[in-house]
Amino acid sequence: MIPVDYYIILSAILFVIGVLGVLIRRNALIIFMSIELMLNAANLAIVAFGSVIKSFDGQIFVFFVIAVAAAEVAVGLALIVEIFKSKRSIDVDQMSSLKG
Amino acid sequence: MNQFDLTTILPITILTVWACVLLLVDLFIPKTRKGITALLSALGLAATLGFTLSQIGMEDSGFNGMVALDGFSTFVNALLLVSGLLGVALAYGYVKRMGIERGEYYTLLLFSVVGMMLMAQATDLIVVFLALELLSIPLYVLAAFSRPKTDSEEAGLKYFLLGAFSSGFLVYGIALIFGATQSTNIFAIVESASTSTSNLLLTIGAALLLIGFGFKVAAVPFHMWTPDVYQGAPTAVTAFMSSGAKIAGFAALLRVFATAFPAIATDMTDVLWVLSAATMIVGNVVAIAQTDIKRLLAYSSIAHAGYILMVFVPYGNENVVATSVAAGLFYLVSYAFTNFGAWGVVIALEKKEGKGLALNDYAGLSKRHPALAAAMAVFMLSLIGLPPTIGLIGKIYLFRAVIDAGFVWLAIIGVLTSLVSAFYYLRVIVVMYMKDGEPTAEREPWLDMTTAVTALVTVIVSFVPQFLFAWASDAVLKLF
Amino acid sequence: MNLSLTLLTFSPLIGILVLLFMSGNNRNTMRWTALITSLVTFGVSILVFTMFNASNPDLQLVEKYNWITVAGWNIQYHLGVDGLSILLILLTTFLTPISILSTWTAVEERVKEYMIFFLLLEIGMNGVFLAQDLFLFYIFWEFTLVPMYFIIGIWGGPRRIYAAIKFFLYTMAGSILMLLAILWLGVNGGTFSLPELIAQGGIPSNIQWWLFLAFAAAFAIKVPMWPLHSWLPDAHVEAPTAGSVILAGVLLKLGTYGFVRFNLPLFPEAAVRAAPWIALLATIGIIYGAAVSYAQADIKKLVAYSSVSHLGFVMLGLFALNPEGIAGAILQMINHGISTGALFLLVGMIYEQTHTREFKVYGGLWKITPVFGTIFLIVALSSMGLPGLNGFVGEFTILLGAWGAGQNGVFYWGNVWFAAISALGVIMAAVYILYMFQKMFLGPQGEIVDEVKKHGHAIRDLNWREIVTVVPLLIFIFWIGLYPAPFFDIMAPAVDKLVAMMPLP
Amino acid sequence: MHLSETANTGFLFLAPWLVFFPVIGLLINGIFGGRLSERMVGAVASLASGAAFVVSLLLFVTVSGSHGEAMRWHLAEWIHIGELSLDWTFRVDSLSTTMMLVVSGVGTLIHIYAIGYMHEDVRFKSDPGRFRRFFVFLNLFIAAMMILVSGDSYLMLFVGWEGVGLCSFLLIGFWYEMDTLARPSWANSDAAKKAFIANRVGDFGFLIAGFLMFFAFGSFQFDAVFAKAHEVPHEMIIAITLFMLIGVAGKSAQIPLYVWLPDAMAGPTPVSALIHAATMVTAGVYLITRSAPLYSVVHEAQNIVALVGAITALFAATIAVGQYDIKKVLAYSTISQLGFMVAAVGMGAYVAGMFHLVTHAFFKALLFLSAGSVILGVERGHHHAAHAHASPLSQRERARARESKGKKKEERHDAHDDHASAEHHEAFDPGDMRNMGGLRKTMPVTFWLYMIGTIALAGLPPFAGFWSKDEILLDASHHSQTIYWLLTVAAFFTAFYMGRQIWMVFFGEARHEAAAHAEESPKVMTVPLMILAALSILGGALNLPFEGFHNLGHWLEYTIGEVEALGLDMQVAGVSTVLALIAILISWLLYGRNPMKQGQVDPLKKGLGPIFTGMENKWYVDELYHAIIVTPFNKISYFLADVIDWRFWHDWFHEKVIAGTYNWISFIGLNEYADQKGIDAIANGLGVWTQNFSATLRKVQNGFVRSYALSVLLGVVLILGYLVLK
Repeated sequence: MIPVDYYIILSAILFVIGVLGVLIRRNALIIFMSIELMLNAANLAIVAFGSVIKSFDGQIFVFFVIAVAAAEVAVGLALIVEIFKSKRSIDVDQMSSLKG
Repeated sequence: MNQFDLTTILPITILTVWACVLLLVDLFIPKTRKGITALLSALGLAATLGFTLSQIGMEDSGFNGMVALDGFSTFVNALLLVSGLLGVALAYGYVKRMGIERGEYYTLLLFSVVGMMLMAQATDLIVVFLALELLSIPLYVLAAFSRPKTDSEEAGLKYFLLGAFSSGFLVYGIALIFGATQSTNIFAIVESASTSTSNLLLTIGAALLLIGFGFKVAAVPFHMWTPDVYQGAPTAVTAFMSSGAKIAGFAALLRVFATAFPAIATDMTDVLWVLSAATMIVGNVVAIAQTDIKRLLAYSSIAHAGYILMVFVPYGNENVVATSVAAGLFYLVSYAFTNFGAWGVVIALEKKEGKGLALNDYAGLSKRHPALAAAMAVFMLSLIGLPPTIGLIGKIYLFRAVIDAGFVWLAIIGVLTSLVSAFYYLRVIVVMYMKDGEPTAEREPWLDMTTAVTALVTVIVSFVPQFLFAWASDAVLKLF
Repeated sequence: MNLSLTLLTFSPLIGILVLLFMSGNNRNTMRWTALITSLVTFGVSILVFTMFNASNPDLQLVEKYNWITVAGWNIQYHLGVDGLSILLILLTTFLTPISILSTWTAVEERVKEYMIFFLLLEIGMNGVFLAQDLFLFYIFWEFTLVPMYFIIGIWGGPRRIYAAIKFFLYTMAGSILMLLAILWLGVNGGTFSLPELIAQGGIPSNIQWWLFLAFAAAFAIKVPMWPLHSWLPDAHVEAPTAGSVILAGVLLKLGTYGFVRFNLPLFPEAAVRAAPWIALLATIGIIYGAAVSYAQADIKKLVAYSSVSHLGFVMLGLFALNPEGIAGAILQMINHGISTGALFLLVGMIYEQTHTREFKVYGGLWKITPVFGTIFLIVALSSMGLPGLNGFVGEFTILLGAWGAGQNGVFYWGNVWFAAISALGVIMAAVYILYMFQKMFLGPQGEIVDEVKKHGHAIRDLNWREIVTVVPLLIFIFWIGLYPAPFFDIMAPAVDKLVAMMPLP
Repeated sequence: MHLSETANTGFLFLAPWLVFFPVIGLLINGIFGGRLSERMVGAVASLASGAAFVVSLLLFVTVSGSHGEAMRWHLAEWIHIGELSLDWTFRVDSLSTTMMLVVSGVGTLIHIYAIGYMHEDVRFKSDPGRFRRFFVFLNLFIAAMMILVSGDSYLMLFVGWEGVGLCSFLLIGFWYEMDTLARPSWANSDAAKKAFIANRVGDFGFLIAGFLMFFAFGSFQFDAVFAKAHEVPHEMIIAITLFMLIGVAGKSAQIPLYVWLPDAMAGPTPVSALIHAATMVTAGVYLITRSAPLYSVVHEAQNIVALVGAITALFAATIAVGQYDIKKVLAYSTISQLGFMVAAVGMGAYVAGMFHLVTHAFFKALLFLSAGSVILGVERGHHHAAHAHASPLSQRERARARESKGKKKEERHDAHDDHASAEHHEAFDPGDMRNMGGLRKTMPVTFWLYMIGTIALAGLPPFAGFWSKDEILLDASHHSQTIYWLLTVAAFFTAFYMGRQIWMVFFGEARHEAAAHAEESPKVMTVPLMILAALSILGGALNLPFEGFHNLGHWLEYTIGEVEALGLDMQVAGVSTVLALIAILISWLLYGRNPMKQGQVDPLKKGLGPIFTGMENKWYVDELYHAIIVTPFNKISYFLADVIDWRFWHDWFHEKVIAGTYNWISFIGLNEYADQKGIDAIANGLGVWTQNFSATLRKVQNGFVRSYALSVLLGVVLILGYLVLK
């Protein structure tokens, strides 16, 4: 059996990739996908931990996270669509009228 | 699930159901008369508030320890519901004036309140996460409610992206905690944590959790979104968001940290100390340079988060934690009322197209609208922490707790930064009272009433704070 | 149940409520309302005074009710008066109607708010002098800031906003540190009640020192002690006349009173330790203030800096820690209130006519305004410390006390030098006061006379209202100067009691 | 009170009325004076002063009746706090009654004289309304002086001491809007200020002496202090007495604080006579006499006092020689004579000092008032002359104008209507002796009175001045040769400058039209002068140096203890008389034989050259003080006020440093930096640090949302880093 540490390391790597994606990419959609990556990294960790302690708690939690993420997607996409309608762009760097 | 389980979340249930019903009812309300929706939602909030108040003194736990009903939650829920009511009252005329009067506004607001209330009651990290998202998602939408105004959309998107980003950390934190303690229930966590030897995983998890909450309450350095979002969002939303989200965030932070992580308090204390100090300093210092009242209040809101954060610093010290938390609760109340009042005045002066928000637009207000100016002056004094306002009492309570716990230097930073804050709050008064101008303000009955009520509460409670003191300290009694 | 002190503190509230419901046009009614209210308050203070037993050194007419006694708090609504504060109370209630009277024609705009703020200020000041609970005291203390801030900021001179904010921030900077010290005391002593805390005593001396400094920070800024005086000239110059009168007359006394009421009895060891340092600052303040006064081109600024000098005397006396010094200092607080208050009043009266405070345009006014000149002279001489007038009695006893303290080692290395150097201030006071008097009233006619004439009206002498405004002050100038015995008798027992607490070397 | 309990108190209860009468007088004049006529005002004031004189007489009788025993009348408490207990207690003993009599007696005469003098003076200066003010001040002075001499403690004495200083200020600056030549100027008020400040310097010494005394003796009350004079350490008493000497130097115009007195001549002449010659300036002498028990135990201090007095006497006398202003000569003469007195009391010759004080009060008042009469006479002459030049037409016009201007104008003296005309007062100085000459003929009464005063001052027998000065010289000859010779030389100069004055003023020919047209003064002025003249002649009888005639000595003995009564030493008396005669002879040779002509340089100047220039310019002491005290003080004040307090402390420190730092921080804190660029900068730094992402991260320029996210990440990294690495 693969030790749980491997999963955790993998999830950590995924998480960091997600974070860096948010930091580096300018496309709102891709940033959004990176966030999903972060959430999924967490999911991976939870599932891994859950399997170690032989508990369903982790898996249940993952379902919750997935559901919430779906809800977020709905709202997020709607927002992006709105922005695109008015700005004709989803480059987050162009959204900088609020500052100071 | 039994009836006790339902009792524990009775107010939440009522409000949720009401919100769902309202969503449907709203369809049948004509576009020009969305005020009815507002009234109905206020009614729902008021009814829920009634139920919540009836629960004072009740202690219960439901859904296998997933949620708790105790003095703390009741206190926070009541405060949240009042905030909701004030939020509705502020929005009533505002949305009409700004041409964004749509029924969903109130429904979303109700759902957000539900999330906040759940947050205060959550005793399981899963529920915390759920509640957080439940309160956040409607706020993302509300922030962008003025669409197609770019500012509002931008605010919504920024809030959303960063909010989701920070909940990523939160979830990962929960995952690590789960790994470290094999549970997500805060009572189980504390037991597990006290037996285990290595806490690194738990510590990191807790830190990530802290970051998630820190984002919600706008603690430095997770505060960057605040001014932009507060500025871009419709003012009525900002008002609600700045109070409600903060209350909920702090409530969860209080409960989770005080209950689940006393074992790692020594580590966290330093972090919290720095967070609190940094938040107070940055919030207040940056606020000085603001010329836009919304941004000014946004930074003020950051700064106040810093003050409240002070009460977390000694959370591991059993002797003082109760006082601290009670002080934090009281401060939340004082901040909520003052803050709503101040935003109310901002709303009264705001014009379409984002006009009327510069500080200079307040020039001469005391001559044209003396009552409004007086109210704003009271709010500003309260935010500074001067008599005769509740802000002073709140600050004194906070500082007492901090001194009690022995963090004198933090208290000194606190008072010094409030001195700094006096500078920009006073500028508002200066502009209103000592400069000449011809400001115009909207005088809507509900808005006026909100402002008046908050102003009166701000002043009167400062003379008789003992009842709230008592309630706040009772509320935390059973928490530990 | 004796509610006299509550009545005294809050009686201006009646006037405020009446004023709130007045319409904005009948300004004279508002003025009368405020005046009558303040006179009623003065009446109440006289009543309190008649109930006051001067031979009793303790707090009297005490009102003590639980206020906030939940959640680990132990805060009382605790008022009381003793020999240290009764005179200051009377000074407050006495100066308020005078100040209101002095603004009869000077304030034409927003009279209603002005009067409300003024009466609010009176509540605050009375509260500060009467509060015996640290928490209550702090609330009143901070509260006095607010109305004064508005008074300077709305009705002040051209740089009023700057002055108001500076006044506010400066004062607040000190008081927030005091807040922490108060909380420390409250937390560790279990009570905020001043008498109880004094009775408990036993604060370790190193902590005493820090607490002392925290309190001193608040009070020293208010006094203001050198070198924290920078806000004072701004505030005084920009404040409207009545604001200056109250500022100089009472608000500055809050600081010195704070030292007497809190710093000395709460932290006796630290007070003894600090005595030479405070005396040093006071001495510097006396000389510095006097020197700087002399070089001012603006009348109000001169008077403002003279306050630095005068309050230096007060501080020197307080920290002489002997009966002569402390009693002299308390009397000097009253004297300074009366004399400097009167000076500001008089300067305001001429300013109302000429709209300038530059010395260079004045001169020879005594010929045109004999009554004004004579009254000004008397007040100036009182400020200068001419024997037979009030200033001398205070200054002399202070210097005597300071000399004695120096001889008895209270000032350690300072010895009698503080008193000796401070006595030089007596010469310097003559220099600047006479300079002021000369430049305004003596010498050839200044250009302002013709300047005013150009606007169609000559400079006039005092009218009856103005005379009525100053004469009460003159009466006290002579009374205290010639027969201060009753004043000393009132404070002596309390002062002796205070001195007895000091662990003098 | 314990003393008076045993004695017959007689009129003692009247003691406070010494002060009350003048105060009542000043209140009546001050409040109702506006409605009273000039005569009434003068009468009230004179009556008030006269009443004080009567009270003094009655007290004198009482004290005589009780064999000179000191009596005290307790009026009220004053300051009672801690160990300090001060009362308003009046002390009536032989010393104080002597002073009371001098003060109120001379004072009353001068009040009466002033009615006449001021009547004209206020018209010359065209402000008749100020007549009343003069008498108010004069009464105030009498009151203050009475407090000074009747106080039972050093503190009460100090009250009077400062009070008379105030009156001096008010009266010197009486014509505050002009200079001595009535031109608009700050000069008179400057002189007044100078007097007060110089006095305050002295008062500082007095205060310090007071503090030392209180902590050495435990009291300010005379008896209590003197009782312990032998218990207190010697050094302490030396310190006390020397600090007191500073006070004396201020009030009695001794070196180094005498500089105010000559300037004080800016006041109206009655003021110069009363305050700056007869009474106030002698307060210092009184103080030392009063403190005799202290001075007696410290010979070191006594020597210093005597030396100061003697040097002052000579120094001032030399200056007097070089003055042209008739009052300035008298002023320096006063300083010189005060030097005599101080020297006397310094030597322990209290009786001699007091004796000279009394006689000096008589003859110097006489001289000043006569000088005033001369000045007014010349002024009248000046107006007369100016009038004569005016055309008959303009005179008629003026008469018409006068009628139309109504009653108030009518009251004015004819000659003064054209006062306002500029040329009138441009250059003429009625007090300048160079403008006088030959007044003997036009003002005979004044001349004779002046002569009497001069002889008394010059110290020729048998006038009063001779006896008193001789007694001082005699004491000095016993005490110290240095002091004796200093004083003798001073006496020589005294006779010389008085001779010079007489020759210049009254003899020869008029050097100015005004002097030629001078007019004699009215009776109200000359009668008091006659009384003073009589006293100047006969005053010596108070204390003749013959057995059985030491009246004053015996009288004062009650208060200051046994004093050795000296007989007449023919050698001392002879030397001084001969010297005086020689001095007068020299002055005749210089000024009398060939009277000065108009515009002529002083003959002495030819002979003495720079020395005379020095005398003329008062040895440049004023300039010296100006350079070493006034200018530095002004500079320091301005430096402190402008540079230190305002520009450095107020502006630079508060505005630039505190507010500036504040703004700077907030500017840095402004999103522009910390929130955006600041984070970006860090991001860029990170980019360099982590090569892998550098390329990408460098492109991150304005990615705002991402900046915010970066900030969050930064927080995460910091917190986790801290927690992990800890």
